[in-house]
Amino acid sequence: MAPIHPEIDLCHLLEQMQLIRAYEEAIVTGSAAGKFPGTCTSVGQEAAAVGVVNALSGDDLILTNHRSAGHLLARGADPGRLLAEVMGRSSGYCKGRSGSLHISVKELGVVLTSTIVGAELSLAPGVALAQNMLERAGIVVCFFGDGAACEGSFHESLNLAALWNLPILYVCENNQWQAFVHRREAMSRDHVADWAASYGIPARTVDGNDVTAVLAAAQAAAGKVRESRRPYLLETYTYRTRGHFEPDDQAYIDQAERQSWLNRDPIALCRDRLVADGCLSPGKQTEIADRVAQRIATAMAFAESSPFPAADELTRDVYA
Amino acid sequence: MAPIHPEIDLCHLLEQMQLIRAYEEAIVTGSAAGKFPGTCTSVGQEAAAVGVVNALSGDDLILTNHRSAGHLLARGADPGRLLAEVMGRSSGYCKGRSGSLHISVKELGVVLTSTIVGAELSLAPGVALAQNMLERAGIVVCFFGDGAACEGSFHESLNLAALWNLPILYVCENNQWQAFVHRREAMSRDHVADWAASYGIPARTVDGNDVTAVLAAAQAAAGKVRESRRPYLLETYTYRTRGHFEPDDQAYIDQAERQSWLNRDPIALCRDRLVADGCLSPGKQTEIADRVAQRIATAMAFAESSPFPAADELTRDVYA
Amino acid sequence: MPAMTLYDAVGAALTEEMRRDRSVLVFGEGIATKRHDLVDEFGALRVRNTPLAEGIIAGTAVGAAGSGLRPVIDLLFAPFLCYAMDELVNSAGKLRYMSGGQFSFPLVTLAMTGAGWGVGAQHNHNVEAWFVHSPGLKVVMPSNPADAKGLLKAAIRDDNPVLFFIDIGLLHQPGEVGNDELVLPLGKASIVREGRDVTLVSYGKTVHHCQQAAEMLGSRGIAAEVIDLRSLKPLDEASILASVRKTGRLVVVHEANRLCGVGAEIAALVAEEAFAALKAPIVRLGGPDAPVAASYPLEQAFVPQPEAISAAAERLCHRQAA
Amino acid sequence: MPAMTLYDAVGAALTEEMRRDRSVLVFGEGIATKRHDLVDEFGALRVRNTPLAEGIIAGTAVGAAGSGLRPVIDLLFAPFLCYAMDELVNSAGKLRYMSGGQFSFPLVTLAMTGAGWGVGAQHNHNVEAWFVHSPGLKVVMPSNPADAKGLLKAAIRDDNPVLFFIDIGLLHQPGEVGNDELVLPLGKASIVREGRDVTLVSYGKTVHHCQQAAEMLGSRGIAAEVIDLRSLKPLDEASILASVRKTGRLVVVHEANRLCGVGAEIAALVAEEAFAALKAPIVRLGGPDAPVAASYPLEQAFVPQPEAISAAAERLCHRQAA
Ligand SMILES: Cc1ncc(C[n+]2csc(CCOP(=O)(O)OP(=O)(O)O)c2C)c(N)n1
Ligand SMILES: Cc1ncc(C[n+]2csc(CCOP(=O)(O)OP(=O)(O)O)c2C)c(N)n1
Ligand SMILES: [Mg+2]
Ligand SMILES: [Mg+2]
Repeated sequence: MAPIHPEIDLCHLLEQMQLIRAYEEAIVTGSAAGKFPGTCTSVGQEAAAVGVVNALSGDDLILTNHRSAGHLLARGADPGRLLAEVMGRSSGYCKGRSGSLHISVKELGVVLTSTIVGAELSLAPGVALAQNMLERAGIVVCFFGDGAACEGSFHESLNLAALWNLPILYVCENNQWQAFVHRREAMSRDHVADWAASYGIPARTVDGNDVTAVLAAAQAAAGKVRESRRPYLLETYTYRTRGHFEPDDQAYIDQAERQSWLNRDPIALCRDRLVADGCLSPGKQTEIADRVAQRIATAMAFAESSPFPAADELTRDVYA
Repeated sequence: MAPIHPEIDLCHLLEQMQLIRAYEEAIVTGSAAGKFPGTCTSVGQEAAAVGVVNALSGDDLILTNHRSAGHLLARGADPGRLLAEVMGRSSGYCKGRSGSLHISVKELGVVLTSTIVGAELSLAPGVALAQNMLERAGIVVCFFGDGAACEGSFHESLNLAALWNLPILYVCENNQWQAFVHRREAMSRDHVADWAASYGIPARTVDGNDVTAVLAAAQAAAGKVRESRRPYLLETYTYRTRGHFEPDDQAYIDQAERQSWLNRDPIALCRDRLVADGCLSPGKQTEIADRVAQRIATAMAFAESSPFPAADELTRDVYA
Repeated sequence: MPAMTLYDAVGAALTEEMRRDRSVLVFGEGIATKRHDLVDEFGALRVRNTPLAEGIIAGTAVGAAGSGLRPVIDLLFAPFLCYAMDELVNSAGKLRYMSGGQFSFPLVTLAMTGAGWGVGAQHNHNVEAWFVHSPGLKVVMPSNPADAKGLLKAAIRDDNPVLFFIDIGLLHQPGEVGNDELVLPLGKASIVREGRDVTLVSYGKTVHHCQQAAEMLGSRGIAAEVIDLRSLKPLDEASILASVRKTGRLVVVHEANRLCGVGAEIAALVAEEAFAALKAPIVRLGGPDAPVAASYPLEQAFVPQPEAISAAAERLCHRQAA
Repeated sequence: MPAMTLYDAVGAALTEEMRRDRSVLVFGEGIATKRHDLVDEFGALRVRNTPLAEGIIAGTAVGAAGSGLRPVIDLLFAPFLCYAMDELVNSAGKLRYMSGGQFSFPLVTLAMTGAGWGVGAQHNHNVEAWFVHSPGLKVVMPSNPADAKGLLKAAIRDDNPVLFFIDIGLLHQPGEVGNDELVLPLGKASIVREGRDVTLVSYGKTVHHCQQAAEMLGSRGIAAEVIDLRSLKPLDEASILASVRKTGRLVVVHEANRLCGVGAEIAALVAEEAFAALKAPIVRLGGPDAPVAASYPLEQAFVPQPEAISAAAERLCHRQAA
C-alpha cells in the first residue's frame, strides 16, 4: 500500500500512533501507582488523531479538548513537557497550571484548549475570524466529541461559521461515549455528520480506526476548507477503549461492542497492512518500538525530575 | 369557504384576529401618548397565533414569549387583565410584576412565559415530561421566533424531545425579524423547519398569514403529537409589520419587502375570502367591529382604573 | 451509627425521598450509570441519563418543577453551571415572582466544587456566592455526610429551587450518619464548637480547617467558637450575630474567592448589626482573585489552612489584649 | 464642552478607538443596525450584526481576542449574560492563567442594567458582582457620559476581558464630554464631593442619589464625601480607605441585591482595613433579595433613594454624637 500523499510515510504515522499509545499507557501505570492524577486517555482513537493532524499545514491552528494527547503528540509536542504538565510541574507546557485537561501549546498552533465540553465549538469561530481579518492563510481545526455535539454551542457555532464563511474544519471524534453515557442515550441521530447538512455545511463520516482513510478524508476536507474558506465537518467514527478517566472500572460498558472495536485496533490494522504490503520488516518494527520506548522513558524522567511551581505562581498570569 | 373543522366558525377566527389587532393598536396609541410602556406587538402575525391556538384542546399547555398578545387573546385571556398587566397594575394577570414581556396565565394553560429568547425552548421539555409522568393527556405547544431558533437551546431542546419522546408541538413564528436584524443576517437557512428534520422530528412550513391554512396545519400537527406522543415542528412563515418594540422608527426596514407582506395582511385576506364566499355580510362586519371596539374600551377603562401594587408587594412571592 | 461517605449520604437521601414522594425524579449526565441502585429500585423513568447539555438539563428541571414534579439534577462540577445560568437564575429564580406567584419551582441542583482532585479551574471553582446574590434561590453546602443527608432531604422537600454544592474534597470521606430520617431545616447553622474569645465562621471543607485551628488556639488558651453555616441562603444571621456579640471577634473562612464572596456578606452583616460588640477588625480568609491551578501544591495553597486561620484569630485576640 | 448622552459617548469611544487601532471590531445583535455610522466609517467586516445567540457572540469574541483582535461585543441586557457565562467566566477569565500565560484576552463586553424602562427582572438585574467575584475579569460601571467615554477607551486598550455595564436609567441623559481623547485608567475612583463627616460610596445611577443625599445632608450641617467607584475591579481600595479613615463613617449604596454584592465587599474591606477609624456601624443600602418588578412604583422602590441614603447617613452621625 503506497502512502496517500507523496510526503507522508505510513510508517511514520504508525510510529506516531505507537508513541501516543505508549504515552497513554505510561500515564495509566503512573496514575494507578498514585504517582500523579489520572487522565482522559485516547487509547483506541490514535488513528483519528494522527490521520487528521497529518493532513494539516504548519500554519493551521488546532483547538482540542480534554482528550488531547493524540492531537498534541501528532502535532509534535514533546512528551516530556506533556507529562510534566500532567504531573503539575513548572516545566509543563502550561507551567503545571493546566494539568492534563486543558493543555495549549501556542508555539505548535494548539490554542485555547478548554475542558468545558462544547467550549472548543464556541471559541473556534473567533479564531477563524481572526485568521480572516488578519489575513492569515491557515485554517482552523476544531476537534470535539459526540458529547460536545449535544451542547447548544454546536448549533450556534455551525450556524455562525456557515453564515460568516469561516474557514473551520470541524472534526467530531464520535467515540460512542459521552463519559458514562452511550451516545445512543444522548443523541437523536447516530451520526453528527447528519446535523451538519442542515446548515449547508458539507460533511462526511469516515472510519476513524483506519489511519489512511482518515488521512485521505482529512486532506480532502482541509483542502476544501482552504480553498472555499468555508466550514466542513468530518466525523471520525471510532471507539474509546479505556474508561472515561483513569481509573474507571468500565462496569457499565457493553463488552461485546467493546470487543468488536478492539478487534479493529487502529495500530494493529495499520501494522498488519504495512506488513502485508511488505513495507514493515520485523527489524523496522523493533526499531520503532525501541525508539518509542526510549522517548517515553526520557520524557518520564524529565517530568519526574521537574520541580513543582513556586508558591508565588499562585497569582501570576491572572491578568495581562 | 366552509370552516375547516365542524366546530370552528371562521367568522369567530376573524373576530379574534380583529380583537388582537385592536388590542395592539390601543397599546401603540397609549404608549405613544406616554401613558404606559411600549410592547412587542404582534401586528401582522394574527393569523399565525389564531390558527394555532384554535387547533388546541383545553387541556393543552402553551409556552409563549415576549410577543404573546395574540396567543393569550386567542386562548381567551381577558384584554382588561392583559392591559392592566402591561400598565403594571395589581389587577394584571401577574399582579403587575411582569409587564408585557412575560405574561403567564396558568388558569388558561399559558405557563412559564419568559422573555429570555430561547427560554421557552429550554422549559418546554420539562413541562412535557411532567405531562407524561403525571399521565396528563394535554400536549405542550411551544411558540418561539426565528431568532430563538438561533440560540443553542433550540438544538438541545429538539434533541431531548426527540430522544425522550416528548409530546411537544414546536411552533416557530418565522416573522423575518430578530429585533433589528433580518433573519437572513442571522440564519444559515431560510426555514427553521429545515433544522428539525435532522433530529428525526417531522416538520412543515405553512403560510402564516392564511388563518385557515395555519389552522389546518396546526390541527394536523397537534393531532400527530397527541397520537404519537412525539415532537413535531410547525413553522408559520409570516411578517412583523410594526417595529420590534414600541416605539420603533423602522428606518432599517426594507420597505418593498414590508409592503409585499402588508399586501397579504392576514385580517384582510380572511375577511375578503369570507365576503367572497358570502359568509360575511356588511351588517355582520359592523357587528364584529363594534363588539371588538367595545371590548377594548371596557378593557382599557378597567386597566386604567386599577391600582398599582402596594409597596409591600416588592418582596412578596419571591419564595414559596 | 453507621459510617458512610458524603457520596453515599446523597444516595441515601435520594432513596428515602424517592420512596416517600413519587413526584421526585433525578436526571443528569451519567447519574443512571453511577447510581444504578436507584434505577433498580425506581425504574428508568425516574432515574435518567441525559444528553451532555447542562442548559437543557436545568431547563427541563425548571419546566418539570413548575408543572408538578420535584426534580433533582446532577450538573457534575460547579463551573458547568455556567451553561445553566439562564435556566437557574432567569427562570427558576424569577418566574415565580414575575408571574405573580402562579408557579413554584421545587428543584434541587447538585454540583461538586473545591480542591481535592487536581483538575484545575474549569472543574474547581466555588461559585456559590453567585446564587446567594441572585434572588429566588436557596444555597446549601454541607461539611459532612450526616448534614448532607439531612439537608438534601430538606432541599428536596422545599418548594423553592435549591443549589446544593458538594465539596469534592469531602466526597469520599466517611462520617457517621443516623439511620433515622432526619431532615435538617435550611437556614440553621450549626455551632460545632463553643468558645468565648473569637468566632470562626465557615462552610464546606474549611469548617474542618477551622476546627483544627480551634484546637491549636485552645492549646494557646484561646477559646474559639466554630460555626458551620450549612446553608448560605437563607443565612442564619441570628446565630452569627449572637456568637460575635459574645466573642467580639470574627474570622470568616472559605475556599471561594474573597471578592464579593459569602465572607464579604458575613463581614458586612456583622459590621452593620453587631458593630458595638466588635473588639477587633473582621478578618476574611478566602481564595485569591485567581483561577485554581491543577498543580497539587498550588491547589492546596489556594485553600485557607488551619495554621493561617489560627494565626489570624490569635492576632485578633492579642490586638485587644494590647 | 459639548453635551452628549451616555449612548453617544459609547459611540464616540468606539469611533475613536476603531480609528486608532485596526484590530478593534464590534459585533452583537443589531449593533450594525443601531450604530450604522460605524458601519459607514469602518465597513461591514468590522461592525457586524450577529445571530441571536449570546453564547457564540461571546465565544467568538474570546476566540478572536485570544488570536490577535480586540473585539467589543454588545450583549444588550445584563440578564442575557447568563447565556454567555461559560465563555466569559470559564474561557475569558481562566484560559490565560490555565495556559501558563500563553494567551491574553483584550475583549470588552457591553451590557445594560438597572431600573428605568419598566421591563422587569429578565432585562433589569444588576449582576456586576458575579464578575467581580470571578477571577481574571475586570468590571466597569460609569455614572455619566464623560466617564463612560474615558473608561470605555481604557477598557478597549486593556489587555484583559472587561465587563462594561451601562445603567439604563442614565443611557439617554446628557452630560458634558470633552472633545479630547481622554482615557480614564481602570481602578481609579472619583471623589465627586468632598466631606469630613461621612463617606457615601456608590457607582452607576445611585451616585447621583448619593449626591442628592449629600445636598440634603449639607443643609443639615453634615458634610458627606461622595465616591464614585467607576471601576469595580480593580477596586480603588486606597481611595475608599482614605476617605473612611477621614470620616469614620460609611454608607455603601447600590441598586444590585445586597447579599454578596459589591457593597458587601466594600463593607468587609473597611471592617478589616480601617476598623480603628470607624465611629459607627457600616450601612449598606441595596436592592432586596427579590427580582425587579416591571410595575413602575415597584421598580422605583427597588432602588435606594436620596431620602433613604441621607437618613441612614444622618443616623450614623447622630449616633456618634450621642
Ligand atoms: C460542560 C461540561 N459538561 C460536562 C463535563 C464533564 N465531562 C468531561 S468529558 C465528558 C464527556 C465528553 O464526551 P465527548 O464530547 O463525546 O468527548 P469524549 O470524552 O468522548 O472524547 C464529560 C461529560 C465537562 N467537562 N464540561
Ligand atoms: C437571550 C435574549 N437575547 C436577546 C433578547 C432581546 N430580544 C428580545 S426579542 C428579540 C428578537 C427575538 O426574535 P425572534 O425570536 O425571531 O422573535 P420575534 O421578536 O421576531 O417575535 C431580541 C433580540 C432577549 N430578550 N433575550
Ligand atoms: Mg465521545
Ligand atoms: Mg422573529
